Formats: sequence, structure tokens, C-alpha cells
Amino acid sequence: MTMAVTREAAEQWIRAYAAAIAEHEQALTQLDMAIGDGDHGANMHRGFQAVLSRLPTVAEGDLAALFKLVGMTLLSTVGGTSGPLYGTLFLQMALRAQGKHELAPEELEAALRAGLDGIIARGKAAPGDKTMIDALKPAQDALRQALNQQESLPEALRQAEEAARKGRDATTAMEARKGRASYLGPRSVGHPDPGATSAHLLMECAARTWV
Amino acid sequence: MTMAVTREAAEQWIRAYAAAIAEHEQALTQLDMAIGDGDHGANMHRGFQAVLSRLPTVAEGDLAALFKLVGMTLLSTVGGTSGPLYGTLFLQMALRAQGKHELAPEELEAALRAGLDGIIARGKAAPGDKTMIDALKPAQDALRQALNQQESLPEALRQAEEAARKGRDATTAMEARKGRASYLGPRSVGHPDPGATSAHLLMECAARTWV
Amino acid sequence: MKKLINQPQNVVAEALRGMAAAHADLLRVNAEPPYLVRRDAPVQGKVGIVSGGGSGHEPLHGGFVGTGMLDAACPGPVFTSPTPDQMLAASHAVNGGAGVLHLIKNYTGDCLNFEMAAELARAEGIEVEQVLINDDVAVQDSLYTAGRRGVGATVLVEKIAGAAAEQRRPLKAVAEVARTVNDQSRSMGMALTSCTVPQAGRPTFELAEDEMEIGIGIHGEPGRRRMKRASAAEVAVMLVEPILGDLPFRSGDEVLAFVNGMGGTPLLELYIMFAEVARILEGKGIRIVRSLVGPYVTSLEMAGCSVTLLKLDGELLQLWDAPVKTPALRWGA
Amino acid sequence: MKKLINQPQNVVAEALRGMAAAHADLLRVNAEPPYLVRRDAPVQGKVGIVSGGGSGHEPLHGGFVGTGMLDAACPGPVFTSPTPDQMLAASHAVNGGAGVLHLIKNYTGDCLNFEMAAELARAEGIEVEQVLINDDVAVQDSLYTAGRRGVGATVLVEKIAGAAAEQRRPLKAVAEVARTVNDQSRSMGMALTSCTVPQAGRPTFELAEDEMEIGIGIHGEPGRRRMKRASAAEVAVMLVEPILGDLPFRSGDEVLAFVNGMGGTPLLELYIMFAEVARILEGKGIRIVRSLVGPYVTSLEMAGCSVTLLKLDGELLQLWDAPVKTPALRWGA
Ligand SMILES: Nc1ncnc2c1ncn2[C@@H]1O[C@H](COP(=O)(O)OP(=O)(O)O)[C@@H](O)[C@H]1O
Ligand SMILES: Nc1ncnc2c1ncn2[C@@H]1O[C@H](COP(=O)(O)OP(=O)(O)O)[C@@H](O)[C@H]1O
Ligand SMILES: [Mg+2]
Ligand SMILES: [Mg+2]
Ligand SMILES: [Mg+2]
Ligand SMILES: [Mg+2]
Repeated sequence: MTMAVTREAAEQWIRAYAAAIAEHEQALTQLDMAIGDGDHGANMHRGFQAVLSRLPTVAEGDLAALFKLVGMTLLSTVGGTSGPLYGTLFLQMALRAQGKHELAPEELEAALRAGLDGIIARGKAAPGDKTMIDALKPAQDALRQALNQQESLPEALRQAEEAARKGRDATTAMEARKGRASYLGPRSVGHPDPGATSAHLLMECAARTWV
Repeated sequence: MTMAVTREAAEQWIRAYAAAIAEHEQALTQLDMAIGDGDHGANMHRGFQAVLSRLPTVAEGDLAALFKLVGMTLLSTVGGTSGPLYGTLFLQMALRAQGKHELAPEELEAALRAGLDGIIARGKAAPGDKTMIDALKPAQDALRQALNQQESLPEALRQAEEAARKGRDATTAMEARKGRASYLGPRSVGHPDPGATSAHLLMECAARTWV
Repeated sequence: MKKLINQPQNVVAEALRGMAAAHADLLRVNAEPPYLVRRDAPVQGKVGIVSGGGSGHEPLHGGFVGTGMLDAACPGPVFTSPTPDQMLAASHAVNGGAGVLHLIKNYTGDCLNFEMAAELARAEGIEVEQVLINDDVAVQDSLYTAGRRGVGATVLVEKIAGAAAEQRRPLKAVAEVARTVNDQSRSMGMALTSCTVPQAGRPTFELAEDEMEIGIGIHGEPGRRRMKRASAAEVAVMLVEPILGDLPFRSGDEVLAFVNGMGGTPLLELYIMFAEVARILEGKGIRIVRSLVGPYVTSLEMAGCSVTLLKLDGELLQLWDAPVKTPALRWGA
Repeated sequence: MKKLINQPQNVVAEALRGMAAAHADLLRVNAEPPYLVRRDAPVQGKVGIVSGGGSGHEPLHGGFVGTGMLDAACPGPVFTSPTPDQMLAASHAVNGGAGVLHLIKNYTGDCLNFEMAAELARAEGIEVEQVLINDDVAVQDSLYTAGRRGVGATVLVEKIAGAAAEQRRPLKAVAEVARTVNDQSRSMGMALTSCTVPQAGRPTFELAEDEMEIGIGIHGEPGRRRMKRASAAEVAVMLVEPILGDLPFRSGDEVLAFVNGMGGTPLLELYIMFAEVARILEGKGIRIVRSLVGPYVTSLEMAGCSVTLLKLDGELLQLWDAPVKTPALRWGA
């Protein structure tokens, strides 16, 4: 699957991410204990377990139905900061996937960008604030650039994943200016951001699933 | 001073006991932490520090005045179980020392016995209940017996101290039937009783002071 | 020692200053000898109710001084009974001519000191009645112990006797109601951690991470037995079953259910415990008609809880519902 | 993990069952989506007040549902904001035709979820106002942070806005009063220990025996700085001085002084802190005319406290004194 992301492939991505979150739940929570309130892993895990249990209800639906289900489920089961933000990501993607059963690479890129824009509009974080944006935005930029350079989707996603990883790693040195970590001021420096870490995992699952 | 206990000697005894309590405060409290509520050292120390500070007010008084001051001070500053009991001991001794400036050995013995009887009347503990009685009563019995056998007061007190020590040590194997330690049932076995320990100290100070 | 204090030996006196500063509308604090008394004491013609005991159980007793509950409370040092002179002074302060009732938790120290206080007060012409509170079913055999301890029921006795006194019932009748509440109440407690007496500076006992104590009192004493930690559901059974069997409580009974926090356990957990207690009672056909949930009879910062059940009748219910206005318990006023 | 719970993931649902069982006279609990609502909601013609936030702060918010305070509370998982569907359902449940006020502690998660809820509620024809509570002076510069946190003032805003709504003031006016309380309040907190989120299973941070954190929030986060442990008197200065300087409070001001326990600190210590706070204020000529002492805005079993001062005027005083009847705050009713 290199030409377009099918309905089936998209569901594989969601399932892979749910599995990755389950695997990294404790690690994400521990990151959040260092500079937040120790719930990011539990939040994401609760949300994606709910998503898994509801996936059958949209088995017949298109990509928009799938993404909407994910977005609405995250919105109503995650809570905290990550619920509305990841929820918005998928709801925005759903808007770009209306009536579609597959997304061409450029359509996928546009959908993801709409999702990122939605997160920025809601959370008002800028790059460098030590949030999930610091993983998502570099990934998005790398994805667009690679596609513009006619790279294949798998290669473009590989580059996006790498950019997300670098972005995640760069958050370690940052002083947080948004979210709970910002209350720590300089004490937030030296720890990677939990949300950037879960965001990198999302890109990593895409790169791994859509080869 | 072997023939009679003078007013001055009695005050020396009280001062020696206050010093001994200060020295053993932590130890007494630790015994009480094991089978009680961890305050016996603090209780006794608070009381005898108050006694020390008030001793000057009876500098001119007889033995009754001294013992009454000690008893009333313990009563109003110690609280807990040991306050009324040690308070009663000294108030009863005061009654036997009315108008006296010294006590012959037999008078001393009678005064101490009245004190012990007062404690028993108030606290209703019997020997073997794992209380201060288990140190005081053997000491009292040894004192009377030694005096009956025409021993000198120092020798009689030496024997009384030894009996108190053995009585204290015997409490270790006892299961408490009175006071807080009784709530522990069998779990109270294996620890010496705090009150028996402070009671032994009282006899030990008498033996040490009145040589 | 992780405490918000100044000098360990001053904790009680300083907390009393805080009470006085915070609740001047309800009570006054006498510094020497230390006692708290309702602002308008003595109330003429009303039985004066005095309680007291070692400190470290806050809000008990000082937090229950006010209209419809205690007229005075005598705080001792932490976990140490107060002294007869405090009780005597408090009895004078609340004596409005109808006599004074002493409510005493059954601990040797409290009993001895209150006894001496009553002797002194009577000698000075005050009519005194005393009621012993001994609701703790963890203490099983009073032949071999100092008798059952007074624990959670203390709040219920103080509230209900306070209401009876407020109705101007005579001394004997108020004492009678207090005895009834005690007789109809049973409690049992447990601890997940010990607590640290400020002057001792370290925990009274040590519990491993996976251990708990069942059958504790309220003075940081270890309990009847040490066990592996269990779920809230299992703990509820361990506390409620001995309570139910003891009175005994029967199907059809109406009860006040009181889940008490020992000081360090958050309300979230107390409500989980309450849900478990309610489930057990429902299964036995016992109806909870009143409830109390919170840290009312504490043991410093001990983590744990106790359960108290009081079998209610119309009379007790009406007295429980009567207005009360104290720092820690307040309704209808 | 020393907790009285069953499964960590069920603590909130089970505590809600306990609340429902204990306080059926005051409130109802909706299980799915979870919210608590006053028994007689919606009250026709009255502004409905909805608050909510992560659990673990009990009695906040559920304990303040009842007459004269909150109409509904939405509990999230421990320390995690609830979700828009809860807030939407609660808004419907309390809408008596006069609109709904959302009282929101200023945390990113709470803000985002309440914002989405308001969008949904408005789309469904409910008039919604929102007031952010942000009284924590420990967070200094809102250009570089998510802004000041909502902490102790939350109780005061909820109580006073609740009284205004009970008087049938219109939505805008109730929101206005809520904003005034927030504007006139300042808080700061400290911790002697961390706390353990049930699903994390171990303490959020570690503090050595001789350390404390100053400037903490209410989610087990470490604070602005770690220091050597200090006396109650010194801690009071560290908390009160930044509060006084910030509003600023001035000689002659009349204040409500609120010493709040973080969950694991016994009342004895809170009153010692209150005495210290009162002493500082007296020295500055600031008069305490109302007080609140106890664990009202907690952080699970964290040991520590926070101080909140609210500058009162006659209007706020009268609303504070108005009757309130909730599980955790009750007077005049
Ligand atoms: N304003 C914001 N915009 C985007 N992401 C944010 C913002 N604030 C916080 N985050 C992200 O949210 C993550 C924390 O999520 P989570 O722990 O689930 O929620 P909470 O902080 O409410 O407990 C942070 O690590 C950060 O990446
Ligand atoms: N009924 C009693 N008669 C005599 N002594 C008693 C009785 N009950 C307890 N004691 C003694 O009191 C001691 C405890 O005193 P203390 O710790 O000061 O008081 P409390 O038990 O009230 O905390 C016990 O070690 C025991 O020796
Ligand atoms: Mg978090
Ligand atoms: Mg003791
Ligand atoms: Mg004691
Ligand atoms: Mg959170």
C-alpha cells in the first residue's frame, strides 16, 4: 500500500496506535509525572481502548466515519488536555475525508495538516512551547516537503517520523510555556514532553503501518 | 542519711527522679510506642519539669507540703493514665506526712504503702496485669520485709530497688490486662511495661539518694 | 517528621489559638487551664455538656463546641488525657444551674482524670453525671482488657446529647439519651499507616507497603492483627461484619452509617468505603437513613478509616436532625 | 500504594456511588456520562451553575452540589479534566431557563473541554457564561505559562456565585459576582509530601524527609521551588507575603481567610497555620472577618496546605453568609 491510504489501512493505523499506547502507557505516564500530573499514559490508553471497542460500529463506514468515531470517542473519554486536542485532530481529518474510502498522499497530508491546524487553533501553542506541536509540526512539514519532492508515501512518512522523533527529542531542552509543565518554569527543562512523545508514536505507527 | 528521710533528702529524691525521667524520656516513650500510644516519657517529663519549677514555692514547707505539691502538680500537668496514678501516690504520701519534717524508715514504708494502695484503688489493676503495680508492689513488699528483718534503710531500699527491677523485667512476658496495652492482647507480650519502668526508676532514685 | 508545626511541645496551645482566631463567633478559648467553651456559656437552665481527651483527634472534641452539641471541650496533649483541673474549670464555665454531663471516651487515662474532676466538682456543689463511650468492637473481652474503647460513636453521642440538652431536658434524661446512643452504636477501624506523635518524632509503628492493621484505636496504637493489604470491598466486610454481629443489627433496622477518616485518607476513598458499606447493609436488609462521611475522629495523619453504625429510632433521629452549629458539624442553623 | 480502593481505574465511579448513597437528600448522581446534580434540578428561573474538573480534589466539586452553591459538578478521572459531553449533559440538567454558568479552574485541559462544551450547549440553545478561576500567585508570569491556576478561591467563587444565583440574579450578574470573587482572591500552596495517582501507583514526585515544595498546584505537580522544611511560622510568611503583595491587600482591608488542607495534613496543623496567618494579618492591620479551615480543595493524600485570602465587601459578605446546604459546606439551612 504505497499509492493511497485505504479505509482498511487507516483502521490498521488506529489499531497499531492503540497497541503502541497500551505498550507505552506507563512510560508516557512517567514522563507526565516528571513535569505534569502523571496521567498522560492513562488518558491516552483509556481513550484508545474505547476507540477499539467502538470500531465495529463503523465497520461499514467511510474514512470520515472512522475518523469521526475516533475523534468523538477521544473527546468523550480522554478528557484533560490531550482529549480535546487529539479529538480535534481526528475530527478535522474527518472533515477532509467526507465520502472518501481512500486518501491519496496529498489528501492525507492535507487532512493531517487540517488536524494540526485544529490543535493549534484550540491549544494556541506555538513551536518551542514544549507540547505535542513540537513533534507534530516538524513531522507535518517533513511530510509535505517529501511529497512535494515526489517521494513515495512510505518514504515521506519515514521522513515525517524521523522529524517527529527529532522534534520530540528537542522538547527535552525546552522550557515549557503551555500546559501544566509551564508551572514548573525552568524546572521543566531536562525532561521530554509527554504529548510530543505520544504524537511521535502516532507518526511512527503511520510510517510502520503504511509501508 | 540512714536513720530517717529528711525534708531535704526527700527533695533530693524528687530532683533525682526528675533528672532520671529527663534522661530516660525517649526510652520511656519508645516502650510506650511498642504497646501504648508513645507518650509516657513525654507525660512524665512534662510533669516533673513542672514539679522542678514549683519546688521553690514549698521551700519552707514540711514533707506533707512537698509531697502535696508533687502530687497536685502531676495531677494537673501529666494527664493520661500516669498523671492521676503518680499524682495519687504522692497525695497519699502527703497525708501520711502531715506536720512531719522527717520520716523514720517505718513511716516512709507506711507512706509509700498508702501511695501504692491509692494507685490500686484508683486504677484497679492487680499484680500480673502488666502495669506499674508490677514494679511497685514487689518493691513495697521487699521494703517492708527488709525493714521487718531489721535491715538498714539503705539496704532495705537496695532490696526494694532490686525487686522493682525484677518486677519490671517480669512485665515483659506478661499479657496486658489494663491500660492501652490491653487492647493488643497477646501482641503486648514481649515488651516491658513503660509504667513499670518509670516506677522502677522511682525506687532506683530512692535507693541511690538515700544512701 | 513532615508536619506543619513550630515546637512539638506547643502544638496544642497553638492550634487552640488558631481555633480562637477562626471561630470567635462560636466559641471562646481559655488558655490556662486549656479548654474551649461555647461563646454564650453558661446557658442558664441548660445542662452543660463537657467532653475532652487527648489532642490529635481533631475536629474531636473542640470542633464540636457550639450550639446543640458540646458546651465545652478539654484538650489534653497529643493522645494524652487532659487533667482534672481543666475539666473542673470547664464544668464551672458551663454550669447554668442544671448540672453538668461529662462525656468520656473509655480509656483508662480519661476515666481516671474525669473521675477525679467529678469528685472535685461535686465537692464544689456542681451536679455531675458521667457517661462512658465504648463502642469499639475490636476490643473483645473486657475481662482481659481496659474495656472497649470509645471511638466513632463519640461524635454521635455528643451530637444527640447536645440536642437533648438544648431542649432543656434535665441532667438525668440527657445522660440517659447519651447512654442509649452509646448502647446502640458499634464501631471498628483500620489503618494503612501509623502516625507520628509530634513529641515522639517518628511513627508509632511501622507497616510495610503491603500491610494494614485491623482493629486499631485512635491513638496510633497498632490494632488487633496485622494483615496483607486488601481491597476496599474486603476491608468493608472486615469492619462491618463484627459490628453487625455484635449489637446485633437485624434486617429491618434503620441506621445512621458513619464512615470516618483517620486523618490521612482522602474523602475520595471514604466515599468508596461508604459505597461498600452501603452495599453490605443493603444485602442484609438494613436501611441507611442518615449518613456521615469524613474525618471526624482522627488519629493525626494516620491513613485508614473506621465504620460506625448507630441503630436509630424516631427519638434519636429527631435529635440527630436538630440544629447544630459548631466549627465541624453544622446544619439547620 | 496505601489506598482504600478496589480497582484503580474505578475509583471515581465507585466514589460517586458512595456520594449517591450518602447524600440522596441533597443530590443525584448520573452515571453515564458522570455528573452530580442537585436533587431538585433544574430550578425554574434560576441560573444553573456547573463546575467540574479532575477528581482527587474532594470535596471539590461534588461535595459542593446542593442548595446555594453548585447545581451540578462534572468529575473527571483523577487529576484529568472531565469531557465536554459530561458538561453538556450537566448543563441541560440544570438549565431552568435562566442560562448556565460554567465555573472553570484555569488549567488547559479544563478550559479546552469546557470551551467545547459551551460551543455544543450554545448550539443546542442554552445560554452559557464561563468564568475562569485563576487565583494562584505561585504562577508568576502568564506570558510564559498557561496562566495562573485555579486553586483555593474555587470554593469561595462557587459559594458566592451560588448564593447570587439562589437570589435569582440573571446570568450576567451571577457571572459578574463570580469574576469579582476571583479578582479579589489570591492563594498560594505548599506540600510536605507528594501524592499517588491511583493509576500511576507511585508518588508523583519524591521529597526527602527534610524537604518541602513551595508554590504547588493541586495535581501533585511539584511546585516552583524545593526548600528545606521550615516551621509553620516560616511557611506562613512564605505563603502570605506573596498573596498580600499581589492584590495588594492593605491595612484596613477586611478579608475571608481560608487555610486549606491538601488532604493528608490533620486539622491540628491547619489551625496552627491559621494562627500564624492571623498573626501576620494582624500585624498588617488586615482584619479577618470570616474564616474557613479544613480540607476543601485537596490533592489526594498530599500533606501540605494552601492559604487563600478574599477581600470582602458588604455585598460579598452577605452572599458568603447566605444559607448553603451541600455535603461539604453547610450553614443556615
Ligand atoms: N496548549 C497546548 N497545546 C498543545 N498541546 C498541549 C498544550 N498544553 C499541553 N499540551 C500537551 O498536552 C500534554 C499533556 O497531556 P495530558 O497529560 O493528557 O493532559 P493534562 O496536562 O491535562 O494532564 C503535554 O505533554 C503537551 O504535549
Ligand atoms: N489501671 C492501671 N493501674 C495502674 N497502672 C496502669 C493502669 N493502666 C495503665 N497503667 C500504667 O500506665 C502506663 C501508661 O502511662 P501513660 O503512657 O503515661 O498513659 P496513657 O496510657 O494514658 O497514655 C502503663 O505502662 C501502665 O504501667
Ligand atoms: Mg497530564
Ligand atoms: Mg501512653
Ligand atoms: Mg496517652
Ligand atoms: Mg491531567
